[in-house]
Formats: sequence, structure tokens, C-alpha cells
Amino acid sequence: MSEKIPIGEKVLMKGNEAMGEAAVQAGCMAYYGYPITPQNELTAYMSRRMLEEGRIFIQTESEIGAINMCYGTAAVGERCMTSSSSPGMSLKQEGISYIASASLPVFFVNVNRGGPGLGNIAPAQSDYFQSTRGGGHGDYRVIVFGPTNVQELYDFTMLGFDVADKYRMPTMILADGILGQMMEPLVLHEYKPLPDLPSKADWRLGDPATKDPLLVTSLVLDVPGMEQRNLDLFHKYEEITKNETRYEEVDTDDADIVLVAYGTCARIARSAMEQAREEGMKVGLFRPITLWPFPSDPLSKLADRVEHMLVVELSLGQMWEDVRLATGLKTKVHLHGRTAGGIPGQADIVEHLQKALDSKSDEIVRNF
Amino acid sequence: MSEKIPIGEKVLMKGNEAMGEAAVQAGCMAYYGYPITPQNELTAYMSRRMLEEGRIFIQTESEIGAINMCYGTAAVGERCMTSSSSPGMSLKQEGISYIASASLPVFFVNVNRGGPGLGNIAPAQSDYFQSTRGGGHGDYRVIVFGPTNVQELYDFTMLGFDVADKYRMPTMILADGILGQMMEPLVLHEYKPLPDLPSKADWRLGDPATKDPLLVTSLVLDVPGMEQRNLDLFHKYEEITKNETRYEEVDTDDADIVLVAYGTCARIARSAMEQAREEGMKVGLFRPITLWPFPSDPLSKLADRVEHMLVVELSLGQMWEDVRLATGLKTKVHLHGRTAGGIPGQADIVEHLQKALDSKSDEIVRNF
Amino acid sequence: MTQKIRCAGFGGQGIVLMGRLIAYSAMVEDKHTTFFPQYGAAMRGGTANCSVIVADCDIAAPTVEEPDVVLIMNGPSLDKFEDTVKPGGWIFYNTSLIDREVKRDDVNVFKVAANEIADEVGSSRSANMVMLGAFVAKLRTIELDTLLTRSLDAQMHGKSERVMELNRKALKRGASLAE
Amino acid sequence: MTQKIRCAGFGGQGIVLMGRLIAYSAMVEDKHTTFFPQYGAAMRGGTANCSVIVADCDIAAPTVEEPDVVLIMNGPSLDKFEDTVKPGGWIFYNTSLIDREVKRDDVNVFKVAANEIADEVGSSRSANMVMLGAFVAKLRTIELDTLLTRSLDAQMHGKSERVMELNRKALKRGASLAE
Amino acid sequence: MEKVFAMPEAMKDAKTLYCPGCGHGVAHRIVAELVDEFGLREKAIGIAPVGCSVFADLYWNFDVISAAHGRAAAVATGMSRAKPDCFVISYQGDGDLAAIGTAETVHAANRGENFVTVFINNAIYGMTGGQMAPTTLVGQPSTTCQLGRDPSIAGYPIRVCELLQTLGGVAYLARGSVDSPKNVMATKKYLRKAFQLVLDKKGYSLVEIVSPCPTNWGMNPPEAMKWLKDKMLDHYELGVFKDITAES
Amino acid sequence: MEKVFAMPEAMKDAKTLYCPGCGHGVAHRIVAELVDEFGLREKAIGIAPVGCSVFADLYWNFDVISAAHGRAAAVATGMSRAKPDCFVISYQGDGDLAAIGTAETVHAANRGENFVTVFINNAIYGMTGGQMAPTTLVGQPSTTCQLGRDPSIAGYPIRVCELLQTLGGVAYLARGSVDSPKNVMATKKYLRKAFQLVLDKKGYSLVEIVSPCPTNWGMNPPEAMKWLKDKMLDHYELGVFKDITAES
Amino acid sequence: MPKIVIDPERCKGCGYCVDACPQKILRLAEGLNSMGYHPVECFDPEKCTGCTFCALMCPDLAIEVYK
Amino acid sequence: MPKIVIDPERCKGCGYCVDACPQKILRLAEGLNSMGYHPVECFDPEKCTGCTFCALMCPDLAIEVYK
Ligand SMILES: Cc1ncc(C[n+]2csc(CCOP(=O)(O)OP(=O)(O)O)c2C)c(N)n1
Ligand SMILES: Cc1ncc(C[n+]2csc(CCOP(=O)(O)OP(=O)(O)O)c2C)c(N)n1
Ligand code: SF4
Ligand code: SF4
Ligand code: SF4
Ligand code: SF4
Repeated sequence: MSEKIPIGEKVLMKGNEAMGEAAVQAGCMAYYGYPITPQNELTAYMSRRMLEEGRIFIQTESEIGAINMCYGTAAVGERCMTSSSSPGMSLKQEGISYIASASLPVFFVNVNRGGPGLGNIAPAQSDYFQSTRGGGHGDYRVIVFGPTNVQELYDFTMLGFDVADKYRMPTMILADGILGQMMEPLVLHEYKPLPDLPSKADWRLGDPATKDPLLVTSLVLDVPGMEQRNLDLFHKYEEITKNETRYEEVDTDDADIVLVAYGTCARIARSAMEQAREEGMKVGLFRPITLWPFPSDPLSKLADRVEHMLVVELSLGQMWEDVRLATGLKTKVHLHGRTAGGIPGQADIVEHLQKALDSKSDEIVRNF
Repeated sequence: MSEKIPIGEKVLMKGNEAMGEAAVQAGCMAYYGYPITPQNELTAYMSRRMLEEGRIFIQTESEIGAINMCYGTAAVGERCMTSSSSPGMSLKQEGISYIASASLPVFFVNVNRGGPGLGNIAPAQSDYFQSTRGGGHGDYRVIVFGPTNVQELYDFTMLGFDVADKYRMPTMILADGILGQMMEPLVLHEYKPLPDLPSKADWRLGDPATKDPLLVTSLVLDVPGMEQRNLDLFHKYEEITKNETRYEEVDTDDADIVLVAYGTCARIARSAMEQAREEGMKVGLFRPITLWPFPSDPLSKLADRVEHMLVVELSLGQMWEDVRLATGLKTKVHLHGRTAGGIPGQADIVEHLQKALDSKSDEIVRNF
Repeated sequence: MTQKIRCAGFGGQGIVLMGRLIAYSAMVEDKHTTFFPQYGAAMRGGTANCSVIVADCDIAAPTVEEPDVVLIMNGPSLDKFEDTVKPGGWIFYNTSLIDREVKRDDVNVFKVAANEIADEVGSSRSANMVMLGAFVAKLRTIELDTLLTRSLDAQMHGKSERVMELNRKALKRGASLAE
Repeated sequence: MTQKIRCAGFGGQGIVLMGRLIAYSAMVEDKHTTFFPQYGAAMRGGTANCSVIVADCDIAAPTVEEPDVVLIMNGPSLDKFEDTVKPGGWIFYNTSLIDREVKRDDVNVFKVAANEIADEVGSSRSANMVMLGAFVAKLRTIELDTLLTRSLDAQMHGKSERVMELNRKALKRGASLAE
Repeated sequence: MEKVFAMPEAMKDAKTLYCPGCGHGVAHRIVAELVDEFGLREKAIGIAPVGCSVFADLYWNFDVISAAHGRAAAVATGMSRAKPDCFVISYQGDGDLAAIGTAETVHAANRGENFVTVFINNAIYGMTGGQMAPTTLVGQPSTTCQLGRDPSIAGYPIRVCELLQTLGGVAYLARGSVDSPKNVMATKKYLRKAFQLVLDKKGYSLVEIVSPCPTNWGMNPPEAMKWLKDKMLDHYELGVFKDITAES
Repeated sequence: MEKVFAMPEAMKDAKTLYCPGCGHGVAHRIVAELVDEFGLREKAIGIAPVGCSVFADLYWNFDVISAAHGRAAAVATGMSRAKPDCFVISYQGDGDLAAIGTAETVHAANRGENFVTVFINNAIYGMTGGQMAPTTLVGQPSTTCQLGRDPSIAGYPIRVCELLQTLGGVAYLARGSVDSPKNVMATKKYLRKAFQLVLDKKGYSLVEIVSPCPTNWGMNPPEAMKWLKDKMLDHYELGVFKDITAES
Repeated sequence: MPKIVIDPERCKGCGYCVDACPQKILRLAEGLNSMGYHPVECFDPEKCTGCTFCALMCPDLAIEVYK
Repeated sequence: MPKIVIDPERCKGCGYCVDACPQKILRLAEGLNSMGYHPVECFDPEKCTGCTFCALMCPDLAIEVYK
């Protein structure tokens, strides 16, 4: 793959590698990472490609080293990334909190595996809370993309770098292990940056052009100062919620019940939807693409006219909370959650849809 | 204080030290910790008291070392603890996830400071998400106590050890910096363990009495096995939700609006409530004592008869989510959130109460 | 048309390569495809398997619960996957390493003495190609020609011409079984 | 009765000890009390302050926004806290280190030449005790006797008898100012 | 006729999941033999690290705990402090001990924690599929240094015994290998000494074992063993690096 | 008349928040003097660690970044790799560099990352109020070893230069002190060499500075300085531990 | 007479014992075991001295030695 | 003639310069500066040799030296 990258063409690529190539195309100058399954192909890919491009690749001493190297590289104004999987992501949380606080643009990837603990290396989405609520300390957010196929892994990696720069904050892809490991055809679009990305000249360190010494920090001992900083962050977050919320709706117009799912789950849900429609159920699909900002408003609107929703996720009721938060008690939000590598079958989902539709007025269908 | 501990008597003690003494009384055999403000007095206290008692104190190389030493000590069946503050807690998240997965009883304390990042050392509650949603990876929970005064810090430390043993899982106190630093009179109750704490004989390692070799692990590569393990955890969590949910209600009977707050905030809210009642508003107070399991059911019941709730928290809308989840759209949940060390004034709260009561039908009063 | 395929065998039999060749060929033929290897801890000595879907429309679920076709290279894999095949589907299996018969009677069965044929061609390491050739010729999910002219080069580049030639021969011999 | 008190001065003037002595005495006298030091990064050279609440019923908010009483040991602290005092409240301040007058006219003011008096007693390090004595004697929030007989011993144990004696003297001298 | 070589009792009768020619098997066996020799079956707790040996519990016939990646030394500390009667054996790979676990290793060693460390130096990350380890030799290829380790980018192979030698709490340090019957015996002798010192409460005792990983070196086992002898032993000198009982 | 000693340009005209007699002030000044001397004002990026020197940006008149506790070496790596034209100065305390940051320190050193490390060894945690550091001397009291450091519980004071000496990527290691004009000058000489080597892209260069913390040692400044001379310099030998340019 | 007992089902055919045997009486067998490996065999058991070198080298505990 | 200039508002009175001065012409003043420290003073400026020892030792950059 490496010799000549056929930009603009269709290629067959592994999800992990597609993210790597997208990062290279998007001008990522440094990759820092520590091996962990199921994202190793990304690290391996970067170890070759970054050096080919004369850029920086370090296999770090640990995940903590990696995220803090990102902090340094972002502070001098260069694009950089790291990637890991669940246990490694937990170790990065302090660093992510620092990056959010210091308003530095860093893009990273979590190819989610089964947890908690060492767990297993099977696909999972159980780091949803950690990703969307800030597994690190303090009041902050990370923009989280939940792609559904290899093409989106590629595209959202590019977008991830751009929105990181646009809003000066950490952004990430949360991908279940299937997405990281699978191969699909994808088109290697040329990288086109978002228009009007802000210049970094006024804050990046080590630039001889800046007259006065600059400071990058996450420390503000004085309380009103720090409080204002956090409020500024939250005002930025509100703007992001307005601008960057992404989702997809399929066949929700006439639906009696809507499936809510992201990542690989959304694809299985879609197959289940098709099967269920064949069986006569009026089923729609709502797919959050950004997990933070979560598409609460469109979901809430949907809840005004749909009586049931069935959340399908590779975790035990994490995104379920966001759906319930968005919809209040306007609709019945059922849950089909699997964990630790368990994958819902298409038929299971159809069965759950039926059960949900048949449920009594105050009963919520849940499989655990 | 150390020479003779006046058990049963009233003493003046710092919150941090009260937790330390309670741990000693509760038979904590090992303390592992790394310095960080505003919990240093706890580490210092243990450095003296544990050695006096011939037990184990280690100032560890890092927070990661500390939580993993806890993992080891818990695995051989001894009570142990660690403590830290926000950035240090982020570093412990991987370890906590392992402890939850391996079903080991470990008690720990987070004296929450202002974040994100290095932030400041002022009091905060902004690690609420991290504590209640699992800042670590995977599907798991931690029992979280949110005490409100020094006496409760003492009492819930003892209880924290007991419920950790009872359910074989991590338990914690989440205390804002004020609680850690303040002194109040407290009665050094004698430690009385919960009745019927289970024996550890059938799972603790290194016990010559057990015939067959035992294994403590969080790794189950086989998916159905790991999935079942997680489901077992969640069934345990449901039991805990039934048995261990704690909260306090004050003057909610005739209330038009109910304040929801925990920790130091709950005390300020109470003062505000009293002032507001004097000014003629019918205000009640709901104080979650366990933050996980969150007292959703009683709150939901309250929402059936109360039109407004005002959440007051030292974070930007974290517990707010739990209150909204519990109450759906049955009641209007307003928010007075401060961050990074900002502390709501009594008068501010009263003002917010008034604004909330005056709010239009679809308006939520929020201060950011 | 949507065809779900699972390849399975020992680690070392080139199972993942089979899947990749199918997926790559499908792409070249402008079909939709997804490929997913069963990945494991990097410890050895287990079975390997992967799944491929080839379709002429968008592929929703990339997971293969009930394959239409299984390509089975050894005994344990037959034990594991025989029951999963969709009624009316196909079981291709390697009689060189599998003694027993397929038990089901609601599926089509195609036997390939893959190792023996590969040995004849020049090396038993090409047994996977023999199997692949048979499958392709029988079901025409993808074209043999695509494999020979495009996919082998793309997915195995770096291999010696000798190996490539061997693979091409093995593919053709496999195909000839089904013609 | 609920009295909210703030003590403030230089680091090193024993500000936190003043607060702890008040709180401890209140406890001994079976009052309700809470004490909260302003904690900072461990770097030096700043001002120190702490707050104490003494009440005869449950104390809800432990925070002190508008103190009833402030005990001010140096100039910067007067600048910082003068305006916070509740109208009708009390400002005790150390004229040894503060040149200026209190500007407000809606509060009670009590001047203590704390350092000078402490010097007379034997060491200017006891200036905090002089101030405390004056406050206690004037407002009787807690009893001087409690301080002398119980609190000093409990909160400063380990100190030499010489230092303790000095402190007792300073307390009494301070108290005498207000009697 | 006497059985002079057989399965130790401290070993379960299970086939290993290791690759052909993997060094973990011999290391496991030596540990088990010494557990038998010292009669520690009931007191021993082995630590299975995150790495190819994560399933050590399938092989060892005594209690096992699996530690988070890199944290074995901290877990060992937590166990050996709380139960000084136990005999804790921390078994760790080079990624585990010398990369992510550097701080835990250095500080447990410096505090002189009383447990045995068996450190498998196979110059690679095995379990994750062959990435560069801190011990990977200069020029040695891996999936994350495909053209061979370039010290100007990735630094030099770390010699753990030499690094720990300067620390106060260390009782014993030695490096053995499994490349020949002689070296297997020497390694066992080192480890016996380490066991003895820990039984005598002398503190941190580590035996490094230079060990082949044919799979991830991309060699067959005999090639791997030859490469180990030729290349690895050239960089990793065998012998005793510290022995506090010898100093007197 | 010529000013022969004055505020360096690379220093802002701000009073420090440090305690009387704290060693950080002298160390800051030496760094600033060398930044001037080498004309690095526009290229220099200082790292303010979490520790008493966290506000170094108030004093240094060049760019500053504050790193998470212990992670300065990783942050320095991220900056110096991405902008090789910058001159990165990682300023770290003993808790930061030798406790929580052990892994980052060892591996940045081993990779030969091209930045200067100024390592302040004051045998205590200053900012958090006087807890034991990895460098705390045996018998020295602290708030977490109130009866003095007991090596059987807490291990031995770590000698960082000696520890790092074994690592391949290290270009320069020296230990100075601020206890006398002579040693201040020697320390500056060491640091000048470190600057030079990093400018020459030779890799990881560290100067350890033995430094007083009167406040947390519970002494007045002159007492502290005496204790430093008598006790600390006894354990921490001054001098150059490694200089790759001298080896040739 | 000294002898070794090989468990062909444990043997993964790494060949370490073959190289280690001073008597050079071990070799990998033609056939495969159920794991798909060529297990080792002793083709001249008479010559075995029971030195245990083969067993010492074996990572899979496939060899017992009697003397 | 060599001389030093002390900024009494920077000085924290640590006394390092006092000890370091080979001429022994420095001492802490009686009075306090605005931070509450006794700043150093030179009581015999004639004897100053401009050796800079005091300044080298000063953690607070309170001393300038002229020669
Ligand atoms: C926090 C964390 N990071 C990374 C991993 C992934 N991981 C598993 S094993 C391993 C390295 C194994 O190498 P080594 O320690 O040398 O042992 P070996 O497999 O070679 O025996 C890694 C990086 C993990 N499980 N957890
Ligand atoms: C992750 C984390 N752990 C702990 C702390 C608390 N902390 C702040 S500074 C410090 C140690 C300071 O000591 P040292 O590095 O020796 O520097 P000094 O203050 O002595 O200059 C600690 C533990 C923190 N901020 N972050
Ligand atoms: S990958 Fe290497 S270390 Fe792991 S089992 Fe195979 S040979 Fe052994
Ligand atoms: S606490 Fe110590 S290191 Fe910190 S400023 Fe004071 S003297 Fe310096
Ligand atoms: S015991 Fe010795 S002689 Fe006998 S087979 Fe083994 S290595 Fe050869
Ligand atoms: S060394 Fe500096 S701070 Fe110390 S007394 Fe002298 S002038 Fe003042």
C-alpha cells in the first residue's frame, strides 16, 4: 500500500489502516502510540508511513507518554494523534483532561474492546461514558465521532483533525473492534481542509515570530479566572453542539418504533430494520454520528411522534442514558445491550422490536 | 491525636483526618497513596497512624502504583485504601476498572479539586461523571458516597469498607475540597461492621487453607464467559440499587420547588432553603447521599408532585443529568452550577429559586 | 444478491488470505464487500477464520451469523461451523484433512482434496488456493479471472514469481474441479 | 445565635491556630462549630485566613460570605476583608501593623496593638493570642477560661511550657483590653 | 529406574498455548520446579502479566493473579506487604517490566519489596504481535520498526539488570538464558538464589531470562535460538549483577 | 563602571513566590543567563512542572508550557521532535522526575531526546507541603515519614544521575549544587555544556541541582544550606557522570 | 538403562532437544500430531545416557527422563 | 570602585549572601521590607571587591554588582 497511495481511487483497506492513511493525508505530523489489540495495525501502519513521509513516529513507553507527547506537539502548533484501546484509553484520561483545559487540538482514536479490566479483545462500545462524559477529571468535553464503516473511519479522521483545530480541543473516534479490524472498499478522498481554519500563530509556542512570551497551561489558581475559563469552554461547547451535531435518519417518517444505534451496531440494526419491515413492522433507524455532541434535539423531535425507541448498543445501557435524556418520558426507550464482545444478532433485534411494540404501557423491554 | 484515640467521644478533626481514623478503626490494613492537594492531610495522617498500628503505609511512586497495590492487597483478602484528588484519580481509572472487573473490595477517596487539567486546588464536584459513570473503560460501577460533614466522612468511610466487602467491589467517597479541609466536631463511633459480611476464604489468594489453586483476574478471552461475568456484575448492581440507595429529604412535603444538592453544596442549599422559606417560598431539599446508586426512584416520586427542582452543584451540569434522567419531563429541572472552585452563595441560590419559580413554562433557568 | 462466506482452518493455512482475495476481487468487480478476520490474542495453535460478504447493494450488517457458504480447511472448523450454514447453502471442505462426512442434508456439499491437489501442483501450502479455485468456479461469486489477473498481484505482492505461479496453478486446478 | 468569624493575616502569624482555638473551645462548650482554613498552594509569602462558625444550633453552610466578626492581623487583610463584614458586625484589628483607620462606619471597631503588647509579654509571636484574648473578652463567643484551661493544651500540645505560659499571658493581656 | 526429569508438581498437566520454541515454557517450568523444591505450593502466588504469559494460571499449580499491564510490581508489593507469609512471584515480559511498568519496577526495586521477579527478555512484544520492545536490539525489525530498530529514533535496547543495579533496595540481580542446557541450569541456579533471598526477607530479587520468540522474530525455533546466542547474548551479558549476600 | 552581575534578559522583573532561601531562584537564574548567553530567547520553551516551580512562566521571559505532574519529559519530547528548531528546557523537581515521572524520564533519556533537563533535587515535595521524595535522605523527616525515612519501608534515596548513566541515548549527566559561589559557577558550567550538546543535537542532557527547601526541611535558610552541604552532598556526589563528547 | 519418554501430543516440534542431545539420537518424526506438529522421536534409544539435556531445553514438558 | 546594589524589596533575608561574602560586609537589616522580611544591607561598601559571590548565591536576584 505504501509505495504509491492511490488518492482518489477505491482501495480495500483495514479500518485501522484507513484511519492511519487519512491522518497522513490530513497532515498529521506526529503519531505517538503504544501497542494494544485491536488497534495494532494502526500503530504499525504509522510506524511505516510516518517515516516514509519524514514525519514523527514514536512507539512510546506507555499510553501516558503518548498522550503527553501529543500535548507537547500540539502546543508547538503541529497536528498529531495517538490511538489505543480501552485499558490504554483509561490511562490517557488525565492527559486528555489537560489537553481540553489547555485548549489544544489533538485527535485520537479508541478502538474499543471488551471491558472492564483486561476483559477481552472482542468488539465493544462500553467506553461510551468514558468518551462522552469525560473519563478524566473536571468539567470538559471531547468531540466524539462514531463511524459506521471504513469509509467513515477515513473521512472522520480527516474531519477529526479539522474540528480539533477549529475549536482547539481534543476530538476522537470511538470505534468498536469490528470497525478497526474489518476491510472494506473505500475511496481515498483527497484531503480538503475545512474552510477558514484558524491560524495557530497567536498561541503556538516556539515561534520566533511572536514577540511576547506565550504560556500554555491548564493551571489557573485564582478561582474566578479558572471559572471563567471553564465557562468559556462551555460556551464553545454550546456552539459546537449547534454546528457539529451529526446524525442519520432512515425510514423514520412512518415508523412506530425507531432503532437507535451507532457504529457496527447501526449496521446490524439496519439489517434488522429491513427484516422487520419485511415482516410488517414499521421500523426506522436513528444513527448518532457524533456521540458528543449527541443529537438530542432531533431525537427529541422524533420522540414527539414515535411511541417506541429501541437502543441497540455494545454496552449495558450507556448511550441509552443519552437517548432517555433527550426524549424524557415522551417515548418509551427500550434497550438491547450486549457487553464484553457479545454482538446482537439481526434476529434478536427483530425479536426485541416485536417485544417492544407489544410491551405494556409502563414496561420497558431490556435484555439484562 | 495519635497517642490515645478517644473512641466514643467528641473531637475536633479535619475531614481528611476523620476519614483516616475511620479507616484505621475499620481495620484497614494498608494505605497506599501519592501526595496531592487538597487531600494531603489524609496521607500524612495515615503515614503516622498506620505505622503506630503496625500496619502498612506506602507513599507510592504514583497514583497508578497506589491503586495497583490496592488490587494486590485486596486479592489476598485484606482491607486497604487509597486516596487522591482529581488529576490523580484520572490516573487510577484503569486500576479501578480492573478492581471492578476482578470483584475485589477496595475503598478509596477523591477529594475533588477544580479541573480540568491541573486546574486549581479549590473545592469542586466536577468529578461526578468520572465517579458515577466509570471514568475507566468498560461496563462497571462504583458505589459512591457523597457525605456532607466531617461526621459523615467518618461514618461513610467505615461503611465504605463494609459495602466493599459485602459486594466485593470498589467503593468511594467523593468529597469536595471544603469537606477535606474543614474541621468540625465529630463523635468517633466505635466501628461496628455490618452484620453477615461474607467470608473471603473462598477467593482470597495465598491462603494455605484453600486446596485448589485460585485465580484472580479480569481477563476472560472467551466472549460468552466475559459477557456473563458482566451481566452478573449488573445483576449485583441492581441488588445494590435496591439495598444501598441513600438520600435525605428535608421539608419536601409542601414544597413548590425542591433543591437537589450533595456534599458542601447541600449545606449551602439548606441555608438558602431556610432563608427562602423566611421570604415565603415553599422550598424543600433533596440530598442524594449515594451518588451511585443514585436515588432515582424517590426523586421520580417527588417529581410527581413538585413542579420545579433546582440542582445546585460544583460542576457544570453533571448531577443535573441524573436528576433529569430520574424525573424525565415530569418536572422542570433547573441548574445552578459553579465550576473550578466557584462556590454558590446562599443569596445566589435564593435568587435562582425565585427565578425558577417565576420561569415560563418551557424555560429552564441555568446560570451558564 | 448478498452472499455471506466464512473461511476456516488452522492458523498457517492462509485462511485470512482467502478472505482477502475474495473481498478484493469483489471490489475490483465493483461489487460491495466487507471482510472481517476473527482476530485473537497473538498466541498460536488455534483455529483461524474470517468472514466475507459479497453483495450487489449496500452491505448493512458486516457480521456473518448464518453463512451462505463455508470454505472449511480442517476438521475442527467443520465441527464448529457445519451447523451455522444457512439451509440451502454450501459447504466446501478439504477432504485431505477431514475424514468425516458432512452430517447435514439440507445443504450443498462440495469436497476438495485440497492438500493433495496442492501437493501435485507443487506445494501443499497452496491448498487454500485450490479450495478458493473450486469455490469460485462453482459459485461464480467472483470471477476466476479477476483472481488470476488482479487480486493475487495486489494482495500478495512481494512474493516471488515462483510462489505466484504456484498459486495461479493451484487456483486453476481447483477451478477445474468444479467446471 | 450563629456567629461567623474570619481571622486573617500574614502566613506565619498563627492565623489558622486562632481559628482552631475558637472552634475547639466552642466544641468544648457544647456549641456547634465548623472551621475552614483557606488553603493554598504550598508556596509562601501570601496572606493566610480561615473562617470559623460558632452556633447553638446545627450549622448548614460552612462557608462564610459575610462574617459577623473579623480578626485582622495585618494591612492587606484589612483591605481584603473590611468590606465583607456584615453591617453591625465587628472588626478587630492589629494597630501594630496597620496604620490606617477602618473606613466603614456601620460596624464596630476594636483596635488591638497586638504585636506591641505581645512584645511586652515576651515575644511578638504571641500577637495572635493577644488578639484572640481581646475578641473573646469583648464578645464572649467562647469563654476565656475554656481557652486557658482546655483549648491551648489540646491544640498546642507538644509545645514547651515556656511557650504555653507566654500564650496564656498574652491571652490574658488581650482579654484585659476588653474588660 | 528413577524418574530424573518429570513434570513438577507445581505445574498443571496442561498443554501450553505458546508457540513452538517459545521460551516461556522453560521459564514456567523452572519456576515450578523451585516452588516444589522449596515446598511453596501453598504459599506461592504467581503474577500473570499482560503478555503471552497472561494465562500462566493454566500451567502453574498454585494461586495466580493477573495484573494490569506493567503493574505487576505494584500488585506484588500489595500482596507481599499485606501477607508476608506468601511467596510472591512476579513474572513479567520486557514490555511489561521495562516499558509501561518502568516506574513500578524501579520503585519496587528501590524499596526492596520482598518478592521474586522473573523477567522474560525476548526482545519483542509477543502477545500483541511483534512490536518493538525496550529490549529490541539495534537493527532488529519488528512491526513498529519494520526496517529494524533505529536508535536515533527509538533509542537503545535497555539492559534492565544494569539499570537496577544502582538502586538501594535491590538484593539480587542476575541474567540467565535458555539457549543451552548449561544456561538453563545456570538460570535455575540464579532463580534458586533469588527464591532463597526472598524467603530470607532480603528484598527485591530479579532474574532476567533471555528467551526466544520465534514467531515474532520471524524465524523457526532453531534459527531463533541461534540468533539469541549470536545477537542477544552479545548485548545482554549473562551473570550475577548484584547479590547482597555476596558483598559481605 | 560596568554591571558585572544583573538580571538576565531572559528573566522577567517579577518577585518570586518562592520561600526565602529556596533553591529554585538560583536555578531559574542560571537557566535564564544561559538562554541569554546562547541567544535563545526566541527559540526557548521552558517546561514548568507541577511542583513549586509551576509558575516558572512568571519569571522566565520566554515561552513556557506547564506539563502534567511527571510528564515533562514526554511533553518535551513532543515539542522537540515536532520543532527541532526550538530549544526545550524541561525543568523538573524530584517528585516529578524521579517518582511519578520515572518511566517518562528513563525512556526519554534512553531515546536520546534532544532537550535539556534541569533537575532540582531538594529531597522533598515542596509544593504539596513537605512529603517524602524519592531523593529524601535516610532518616530525614517529612510529613509522610514523620520519624525520618526508614529504608526498610520506603527504600533508599535514588541517585538519578547514577541511574540514568546506563542508558544508551544519554549525552550528558552532571550534578551540581547551589551551596556556594563555586558550586553555583560549576553548576552553570555543567548546564552550559548541556545547552551546547542539545544545540549540537547530541541528545538527552541532564543537570541535577542539589537545592535547599528550608520551609519543608523545617529549617531557616542558613541551617538548610548547612544541612545540604553536610548531609545531601554526602549522598549526592557532585560532578560529571556522563559526557559523550568527552568519551572520544 | 537410561531412557527418555516423549509425549508426542505435547511436543510442538521446535527441535531444541534435537540440537541439545549430545548423543544426537533425536529427530523430528515424519508424521504429524493432532496439533499439526512433527513430534520428536528417539531413533537410537540405546545410546541415551539420561543426561536430561533434551528435557532441560524442552519448552513444552514433552520429555521425561529415567535413569 | 566595585559596588553592589541591593533591592531591599526583592530580598527575602535568607542570608546566603551574608555567608558567601568573603569580605564579610553584609548583614540583615533591623527593619522589615513590605513583604515582612529583614533585607540585607552592606555596612562597609568600601571593602566590596565586586567578586559577585553574594549575587551568585541570591535566589531572588536582589543584588546587582558593578565593577
Ligand atoms: C494498558 C495496556 N496497554 C497495552 C496493552 C496491550 N498489551 C498486551 S501484552 C503487551 C505487551 C506484551 O509484551 P511483553 O510484555 O514483552 O510480553 P510477551 O508477550 O513478549 O511475553 C501489550 C502492549 C494492555 N493490555 N494494556
Ligand atoms: C497526577 C498528580 N499527582 C499529584 C499531584 C500533586 N503534586 C503537585 S506538586 C507535587 C510534588 C512536587 O514535588 P517536586 O516534584 O519534588 O517539586 P518541588 O515542589 O519540590 O519543587 C505533587 C505530588 C498532581 N498535581 N498531579
Ligand atoms: S508470540 Fe512469542 S512469546 Fe508469545 S507464545 Fe509465541 S513465541 Fe512465545
Ligand atoms: S516549599 Fe521548598 S521548594 Fe517550594 S518554594 Fe518553598 S523552599 Fe522552595
Ligand atoms: S537424555 Fe540426553 S542422551 Fe538421552 S535423549 Fe535426552 S539429551 Fe539425548
Ligand atoms: S541572598 Fe538575596 S535574598 Fe538572600 S539575603 Fe542576600 S540579597 Fe537577600
